[in-house]
Amino acid sequence: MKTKHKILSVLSVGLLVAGCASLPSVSELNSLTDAIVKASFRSEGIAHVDRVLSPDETNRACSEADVSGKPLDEKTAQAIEAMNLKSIRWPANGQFLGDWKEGEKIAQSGRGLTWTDTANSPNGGNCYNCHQIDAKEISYGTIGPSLHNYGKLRGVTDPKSEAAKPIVEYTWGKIWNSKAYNACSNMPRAGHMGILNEEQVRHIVALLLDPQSPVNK
Amino acid sequence: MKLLTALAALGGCLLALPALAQKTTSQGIDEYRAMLQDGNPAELFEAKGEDLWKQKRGPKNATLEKCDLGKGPGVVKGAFVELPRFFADTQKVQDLESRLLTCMASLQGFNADEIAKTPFGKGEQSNITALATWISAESKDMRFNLPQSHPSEKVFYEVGKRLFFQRAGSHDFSCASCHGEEGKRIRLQDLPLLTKNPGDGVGFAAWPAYRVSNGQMWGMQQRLNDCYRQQRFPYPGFASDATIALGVFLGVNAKGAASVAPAIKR
Amino acid sequence: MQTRRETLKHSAVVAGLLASTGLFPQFAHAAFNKAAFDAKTVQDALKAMGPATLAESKDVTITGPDIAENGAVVPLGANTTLPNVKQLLILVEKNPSVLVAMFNMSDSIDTAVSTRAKMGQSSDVYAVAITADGKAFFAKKEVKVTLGGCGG
Amino acid sequence: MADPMRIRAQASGDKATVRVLMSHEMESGQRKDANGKIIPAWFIQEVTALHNEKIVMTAEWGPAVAKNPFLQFSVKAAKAGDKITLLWKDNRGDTRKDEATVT
Repeated sequence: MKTKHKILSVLSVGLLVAGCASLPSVSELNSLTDAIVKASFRSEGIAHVDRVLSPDETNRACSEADVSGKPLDEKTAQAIEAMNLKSIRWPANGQFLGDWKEGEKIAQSGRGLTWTDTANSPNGGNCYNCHQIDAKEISYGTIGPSLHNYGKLRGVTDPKSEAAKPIVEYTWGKIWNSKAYNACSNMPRAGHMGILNEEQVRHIVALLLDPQSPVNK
Repeated sequence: MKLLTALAALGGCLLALPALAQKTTSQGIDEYRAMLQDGNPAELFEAKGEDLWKQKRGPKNATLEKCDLGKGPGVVKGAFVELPRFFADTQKVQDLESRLLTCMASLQGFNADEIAKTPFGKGEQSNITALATWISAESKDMRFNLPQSHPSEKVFYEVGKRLFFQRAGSHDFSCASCHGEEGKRIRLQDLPLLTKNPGDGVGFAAWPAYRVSNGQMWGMQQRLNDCYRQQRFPYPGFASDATIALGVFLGVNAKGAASVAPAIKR
Repeated sequence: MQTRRETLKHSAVVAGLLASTGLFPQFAHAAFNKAAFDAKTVQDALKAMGPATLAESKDVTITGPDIAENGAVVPLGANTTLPNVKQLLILVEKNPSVLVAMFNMSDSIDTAVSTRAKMGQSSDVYAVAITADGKAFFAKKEVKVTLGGCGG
Repeated sequence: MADPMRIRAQASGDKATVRVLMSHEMESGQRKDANGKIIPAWFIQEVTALHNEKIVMTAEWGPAVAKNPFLQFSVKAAKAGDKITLLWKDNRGDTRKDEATVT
């Protein structure tokens, strides 16, 4: 109830302002939005309310840029990318590639981390929701670019070779933390946010880069 | 029986043929959707909603026929395409479902807080959905034209815009991640661009809708609730200001779009 | 077309009719053909229905989408131009039980029905017409069932 | 008691097309609840259609008919003003009967 009163008072402040000017200021609207978010969302199952109450710097900057309709300035974008790049955890055992067959299963699954999921149910990668991957799967999304022939197009014939190393590392990094390469990418930060574990990321890298994977056939 | 076995084997071969071309897939799905248009089970909920509107119910044993949905007490036709809007009696911006909650409390004596806490599809919540289905049907083919004259309506539009672009949750998704660009899909589902009028009967202009996948009738509140669930956000309260502000943003953007609600959806 | 209000009014009357038994003694069906509805294969379902012969026929048509966006609701229709058709069946080969619906025809209706079926996966779907002399004729087509959205 | 059916019967030429929507769960008997227990099948098993009180069709359905079932058929020699009646009975013995007038 207390929050409700607070919100009403914030709103009426906004309205008083609106009485003389056309609209409350941007910062007033921002804090009103914060108050409304706080009053409207609650924790449910594993989806704790902190998920909206404390956005990290990356999300805060990108949301604000989206609202304004202008992309981040170059300097901020670079700073965000550098920060995210630093957070990438590289494979502890030095192995970047797992089993592409497991990778395909993870790419197919869109499950995990909603308030109807449980903490111990395995998370999927959501990959096919946005990307074409194995051409045999006709039900794929188009929010992200097609990943069909991902390794082949990049000339990866032996992922263990020195020549393939930059692509292998980039692929790992992009999956682990997409924002390291594109500050306001639409892609989730699968490793960084704890969506996929190291083992799962290895399998996805294999799906994309293993010459035996149907992606490269 | 031999023939049947032979044919079954042939069927197996057909299945093994290379994947259908993309164009054929979307044409096939359009054909499927067209087949479902005739005989939308939403009609069952529409009939129930009309009955509920006129039925004496609740502790006060009253009908909803004096409920003001924004165009005066009892006026149903055209109300849907102007919601959410500001209501002077509650001093709040309300969408169709939160307004129905107000009417059920004030006219019929129901406990609004209790209904708001009831899960979707249960008890009085399912009645609100049926009522919303009928009320939306009474504005079928009319064009969205949400009022933006009251300062609160403008403020809610601005708040809704911020919510639309709010990146959060474990996956950094905002509404715009999926609905911020033209011509995109999730899997095979086309995603309407919701920062402008996406066209007649698309996006905001298609709910309430009957969901084929689970055989449920969903109002806009449940639609937004499930978007947030899939966005990996925490739970938005029923009729909360966040859901209503988002509704104002989507509804104002949809200005001019003809409503097809109640629709039938995958 | 009749209005919704009339339907509702009728149904109140009707509730009473159903309660006072015997108004529609015809509603007492022949016993539900459990064996046919439990059958796991098209062949077994037909065996349970009785006909001795089965042949594909151009005079039988199955209608349905090439691709169903969702297997929970797949519109399927059966119709035939054959004379003396006693029953029309709709079957989905890869469902746990293949028989979806069985319709007993009469001279007063066209030998064409449509309904909507659940499908667990991509499968062949069948329309079967059984004639008065105990012969069965079928048509079939493949219906692909695609995955849903986010899977969540 | 179950919710009413929606029946539309439209005359065209010398027959009437009848479209019916029924309100029913049509539980398949294949699904499990949160505790992993099978939800028992619950479905409309028998359907009867009458034209002016004369039976024109009966049907037997299994649980694979979709939730909130749709049914379409055409009645010969039916004209505007005629009565179309539908009855169903489910495997729990619940029944429903609704009528419509051909238009």
